Amino acid sequence: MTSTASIAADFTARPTRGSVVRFVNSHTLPLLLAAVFIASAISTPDFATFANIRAILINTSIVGIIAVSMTAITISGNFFSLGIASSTVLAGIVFLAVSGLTGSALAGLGAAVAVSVTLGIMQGLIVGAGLNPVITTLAVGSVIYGLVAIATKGAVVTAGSVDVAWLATWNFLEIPLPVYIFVLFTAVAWFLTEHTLIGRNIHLLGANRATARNSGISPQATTIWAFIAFGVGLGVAGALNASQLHQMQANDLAGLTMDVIAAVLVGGTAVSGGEGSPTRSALGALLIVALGNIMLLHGLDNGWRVFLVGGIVVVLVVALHVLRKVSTR
Amino acid sequence: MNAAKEFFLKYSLQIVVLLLVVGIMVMVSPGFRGEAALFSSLERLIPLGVIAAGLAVTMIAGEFDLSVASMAAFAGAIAVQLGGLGLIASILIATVVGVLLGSLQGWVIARLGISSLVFTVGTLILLRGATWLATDGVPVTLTDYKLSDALMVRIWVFTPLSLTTIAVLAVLGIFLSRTRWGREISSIGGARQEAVASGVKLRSRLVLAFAISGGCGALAGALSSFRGGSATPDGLANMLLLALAAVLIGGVSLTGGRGGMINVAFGIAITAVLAAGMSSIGVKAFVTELFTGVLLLVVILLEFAISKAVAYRASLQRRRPHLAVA
Amino acid sequence: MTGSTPLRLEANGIFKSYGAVNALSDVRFELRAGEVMALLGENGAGKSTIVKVISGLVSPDKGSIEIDGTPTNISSVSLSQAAGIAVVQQEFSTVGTMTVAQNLVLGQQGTPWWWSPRRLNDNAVAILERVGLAGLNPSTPVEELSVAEMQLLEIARVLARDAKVIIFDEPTAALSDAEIVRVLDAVKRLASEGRSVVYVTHRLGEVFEIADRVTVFRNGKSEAPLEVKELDVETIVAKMIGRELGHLYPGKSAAVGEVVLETRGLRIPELRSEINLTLRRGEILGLTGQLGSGTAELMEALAGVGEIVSGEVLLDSQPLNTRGRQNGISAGVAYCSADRKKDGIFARVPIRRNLSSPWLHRLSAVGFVSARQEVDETNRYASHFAIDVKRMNSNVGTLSGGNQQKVALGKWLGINPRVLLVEEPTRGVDIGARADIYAQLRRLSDSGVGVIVSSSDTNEILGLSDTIATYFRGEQTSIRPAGEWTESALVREVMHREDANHD
Amino acid sequence: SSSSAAPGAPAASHGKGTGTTDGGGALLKVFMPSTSNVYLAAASQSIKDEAKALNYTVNIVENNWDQTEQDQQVQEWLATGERAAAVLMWPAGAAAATNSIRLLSAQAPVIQFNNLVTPEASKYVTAYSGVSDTGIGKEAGANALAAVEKLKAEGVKFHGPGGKPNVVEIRFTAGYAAGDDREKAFAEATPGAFNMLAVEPTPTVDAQGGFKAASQVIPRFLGQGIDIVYAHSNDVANGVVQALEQNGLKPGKDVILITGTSSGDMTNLRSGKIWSATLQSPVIEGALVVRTAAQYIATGQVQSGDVTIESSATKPELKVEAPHTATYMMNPQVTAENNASFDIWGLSFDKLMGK
Ligand SMILES: Nc1ncnc2c1ncn2[C@@H]1O[C@H](COP(=O)(O)OP(=O)(O)OP(=O)(O)O)[C@@H](O)[C@H]1O
Ligand SMILES: Nc1ncnc2c1ncn2[C@@H]1O[C@H](COP(=O)(O)OP(=O)(O)OP(=O)(O)O)[C@@H](O)[C@H]1O
Ligand SMILES: [Mg+2]
Ligand SMILES: [Mg+2]
Repeated sequence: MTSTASIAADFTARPTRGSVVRFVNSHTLPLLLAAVFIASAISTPDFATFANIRAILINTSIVGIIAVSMTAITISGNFFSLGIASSTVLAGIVFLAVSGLTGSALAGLGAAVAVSVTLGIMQGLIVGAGLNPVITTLAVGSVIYGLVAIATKGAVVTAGSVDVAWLATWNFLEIPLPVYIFVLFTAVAWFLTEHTLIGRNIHLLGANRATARNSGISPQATTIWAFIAFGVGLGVAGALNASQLHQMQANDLAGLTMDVIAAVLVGGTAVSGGEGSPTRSALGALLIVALGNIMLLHGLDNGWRVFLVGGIVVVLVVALHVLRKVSTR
Repeated sequence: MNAAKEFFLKYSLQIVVLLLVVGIMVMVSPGFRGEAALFSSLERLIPLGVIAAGLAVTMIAGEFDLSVASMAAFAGAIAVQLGGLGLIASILIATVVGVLLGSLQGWVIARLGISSLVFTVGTLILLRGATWLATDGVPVTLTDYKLSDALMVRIWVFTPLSLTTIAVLAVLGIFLSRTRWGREISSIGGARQEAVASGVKLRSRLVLAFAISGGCGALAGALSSFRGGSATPDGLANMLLLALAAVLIGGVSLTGGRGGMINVAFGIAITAVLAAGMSSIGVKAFVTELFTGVLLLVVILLEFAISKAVAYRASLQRRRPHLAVA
Repeated sequence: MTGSTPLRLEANGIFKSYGAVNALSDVRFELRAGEVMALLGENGAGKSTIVKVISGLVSPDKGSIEIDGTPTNISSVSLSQAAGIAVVQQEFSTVGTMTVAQNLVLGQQGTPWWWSPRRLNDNAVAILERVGLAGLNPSTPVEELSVAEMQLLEIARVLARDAKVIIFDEPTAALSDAEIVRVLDAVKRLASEGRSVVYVTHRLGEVFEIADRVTVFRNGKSEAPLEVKELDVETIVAKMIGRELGHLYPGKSAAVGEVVLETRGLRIPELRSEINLTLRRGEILGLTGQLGSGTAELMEALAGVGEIVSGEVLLDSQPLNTRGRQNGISAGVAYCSADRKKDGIFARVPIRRNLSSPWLHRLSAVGFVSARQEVDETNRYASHFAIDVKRMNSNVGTLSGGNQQKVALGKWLGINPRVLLVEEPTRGVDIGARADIYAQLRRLSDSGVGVIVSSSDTNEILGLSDTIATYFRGEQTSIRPAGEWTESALVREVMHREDANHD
Repeated sequence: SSSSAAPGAPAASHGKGTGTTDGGGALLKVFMPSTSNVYLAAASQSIKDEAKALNYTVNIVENNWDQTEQDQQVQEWLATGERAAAVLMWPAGAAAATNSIRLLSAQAPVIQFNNLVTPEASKYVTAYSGVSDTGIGKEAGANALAAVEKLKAEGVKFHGPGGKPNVVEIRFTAGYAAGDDREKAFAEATPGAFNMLAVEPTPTVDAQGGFKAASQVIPRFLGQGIDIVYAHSNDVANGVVQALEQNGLKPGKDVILITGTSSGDMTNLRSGKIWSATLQSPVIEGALVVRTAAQYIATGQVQSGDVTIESSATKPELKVEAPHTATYMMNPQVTAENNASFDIWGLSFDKLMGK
């Protein structure tokens, strides 16, 4: 009874419970997405056309990029940002202004990312010091919105005669660049969270802050890294959004913050931190856009669309929650 | 005397910020004086104050009701359409609907043990959709605008609207701090397991907290829609963040258990004075938002600094080993 | 005694399992009116679990409970309270953000719902007096109380309830002697009033002072109750342990080498005197004292997570930077805290990633983690600690307490530790895993790692350490080779004399 | 849509006019949504300029596109007891603003602008002046018909049944009254001329919203062929341009883009990707509402009936005469060709748009 054998037995004797449940749980989203796509392809005549799928992808890409990059913040146990919309608008405006000045969209992109990352670092410093992330990002978001509105006087900002549109229109196999960037972004984010020290530390910090500190993982530095990742996503998304329409104004993107948060939560990343993945957030964003698209194709009016999306989000988060509980019991 | 001193000490940060905001507003706006200023600040309490109070109750219980602003919009749509039944009746019905929906929400959250933050992100969208369906996507208006006049009768600086808000705050304040059920709501936010071990019925208190927030949201929405004589499908959407900011500025903790209606009162007083003052100077809406953001940052930074100082003092005290037990 | 009169409380055929662990299996427990029943057993024997079942916090998988001969449903805390049961839980159950007065009535159905704060305070003063907390302001938030005051408050709360059955789960673990006397007096008084008391404790002396009968738990099973009058300490220990202690601990140090770690004039806020300790290669240094004696803070200071006022720490004669865990880790200081769930493991993260967490940076050349190296190294360390490599991808939270503790220890092997600081190495760990952990600590010490263990379990310290430092109320009271101590002398030392006559 | 009834009791109680358009420093109280939008910023500036020219004081209270907030602001102002010669009201949501307008009308004559007066509110509003969404819809309809004629003459074949052009309409947000008027007037101006494929509302009234709506609707009708897209504003149309291009359609060539208001960025209009817009100048709207107020204050009267002002090259002299119940601004067509040569009230197109 006192030997190591009993401990080994202890390990092996515990059955790996509910492997089917676990499979469904860990693949809920892909399975669900596949189901939704197949069902819609059958029931909705115009759904499975190339142009429509492309439209879904294009409409997902910007929300998706932000959702993917915000996942780092959520995983690190810092909930989410409530300042997404105004930060993205700022990035877009910086992109247009700098592109207009320098004549190069790439310079604009660089500047947008640089500004977003700087703001990310500032917020990361505040949050890393122990201040509440929800309040911090809410406050910073309001300040950014006010400053942008003052600086632009409400005018539409453009890049003048400089061609910034190629960033959003350049395409390969008739799929435009933002979609590739979204896919690439998701892949890179997945790789970074799984295979780099920082990605791993972000996970561990969210899983248990106290243990992380005792294991020599700095909560401050790790939080700042999560916010840097977020800043990169915002910068890229803002630039793509601005280049898509060659313009941006302070009031743009009003519903973006909620869209992104919904995507991350529908993706199943735990609000308490430590669990989740950028791929899931990307799929979450895709699912929400696809549902909206299907309802549009069925000619449902706006009220029904909002109502059903809300209903599906509720059902989905409840289902994910119950599955998680069952599989970890 | 001692009680007053304790009060000032406990709410020193909020008092200082409130005085500061009042001072600045009086200084920069020549029109922001006396009764007019008081009245215009008080009028801001609907819908902000009541929504904030409801949100705060769930936060004190360690949860979040993000659907509270959508609930307000939904209830507003119902109340306006029921206008034919009379002012009181339609507001009451709308509020009861809010209480019922809130309870249902609380029950699901308690039953499943799901994060209310996650769940109410869904119901926030769902209720907004319900509002669209209830209004058919267009603004709905009262058939008889005179109905709303009763809400705007002025009694010195008060109207039935601001008096309702004050009453709601007072009732909830007394409920939370003076009654068993109220204290149990705070206890499940402060230390849930401990509270349960002490015999607090978790589920029913959660249901109660969400019923209150649903009812508050609905009441605020109904009153505000009656004042305007109409309800719009996309109305009151910005109230969630405004109310959240007000509650946080007031010093209610995001992690539950700390803060009460006095904090909420301070929070909404500060934001109401700021908004009313700004609007009286004719400051642009986005500048007001900028200032709210700055204020929020200042408050949390101060709070952080104070908490660090308190922790440091406590560590100094700990150096005197072993407190003597009487 | 009785036979015909029904028992006050009788639990029959109680089963409760957590995953694969049977916390209670076919337990029978009885309680007569007006008696004090002591509940004894090793860590993890199931004492707190039966207490939780009776208090309605935990629903048993199977079993029935009768009160005064009537089957009674007590499946929730309020039902249990309504049935006349009041409990002082092992873990605190007061709410820190609320005042003393509010906590005293929290969850009590009997309190009128409209009581004003003044009424609550008046109510509180009377209750507090009974546990000697008369001077305490009832409107103080509980989080501002000391540990002892909190414990007394919990006891006061239970005394205030007019309960038929009162259960105390280790009420005196955090108390000093004067306070303990007060608690024991209160228990005697309750019994004399005709109430039944269940008293869970690890302090055997108390048993002889207050208990009428004893129920011993072992491995989730209960033994038939015994009259205290017919017992002595040796019999009780044998009943509890059911085996000989000798096999548990590895041999003592073979040879002691040069100094590894040394503290010079070290002052930390919680300790009143300077600490000068020397740890030599090949020896295990044990620190022991009761809760609150200062050992935990000393370990934290050495690990770099606590506060140091003055003095220095030398590691292999070089000054050690004790600001922050990162410095400690890079110097080779490993640290296992007392509460592994709170800050020792990542419960929802696989074993492998737990094991690699403190030294992952070593495997990441330019920030990218080398997966192969991670697998190789974690497998190696896992086998050192008898952790099944087949389970490396399971979450640590799904393991038993003993295996969780092995993970919490094993993760430090990868930093090439020069010093290992371990608090409460076997808290909540059962006997099999314990032996493994002790053997591993000894093996590490033999291989040249400096090992410091702190534990409130004197038996463990005596069995494991070569040198023992004792602490009492913020003061180091002795440092002597383990061989110079007997267990009773050591117990007397950490309890500080007054308690000595108890066993 | 506005009634020709004389102003209700409240306005009459203000008695006879002052006999002059000089304000003598009297207050014009303005309630309008946020100037974080360029149109409102320009309109607000124009109100200030015109008021200054006519010797009026203005005080503008902005809300964040929120009728509830505007209702509150109205309450607050009423409570101050401050006297104003007139209230200029841009309701945040016209359909929901009636009660505030009613309360204001008890205090001062209400001149409403930008959002058409609802039938319910008409008895409380003294006069309306500004944009006519019906006029814009009508003009857009006419522009669309003209474009079709021109293309037919060039031999272009349309995709709809019987050679009718297929049209997709990207309209303002569901429930937004301006959108309802523009949709209706367009339909009335083009009876039976088009095969309407879909009317899709945007989530927001800007380029972002236009893109979101169009990018999902256009793929759906690619197979049937889209000839014309009618977008309610140039700003929304900027999003539509992007959506068309992403689906391989060349706006201006494959698809004719007819739009309402000339808001937002003009690049696409200037390059011809957008076929035409209709002028909606914030500068003129701002000036017009102040002038209407001044005329009413001067005369104390309103003449029943609507009038649409001419596109004159010079700004007309302000006469002391009663304003009409509704005064609409001109909605001339704006195209790639004519936008450079615009000259109304001595202002270029850019100046008219407040740049
Ligand atoms: N919530 C839980 N989840 C899983 N296992 C548990 C839980 N609570 C108790 N256990 C396990 O049940 C067994 C009995 O624990 P219990 O707390 O009753 O022991 P105890 O006799 O009170 O020990 P101690 O003397 O250390 O307080 C232990 O193996 C413990 O790890
Ligand atoms: N807080 C908890 N919640 C849920 N399950 C738990 C919890 N803690 C432990 N468990 C479960 O209880 C089981 C045993 O834990 P416990 O600490 O009682 O083990 P143990 O009996 O001490 O084992 P060992 O033989 O290693 O000493 C584990 O399988 C784990 O899944
Ligand atoms: Mg126990
Ligand atoms: Mg155990």
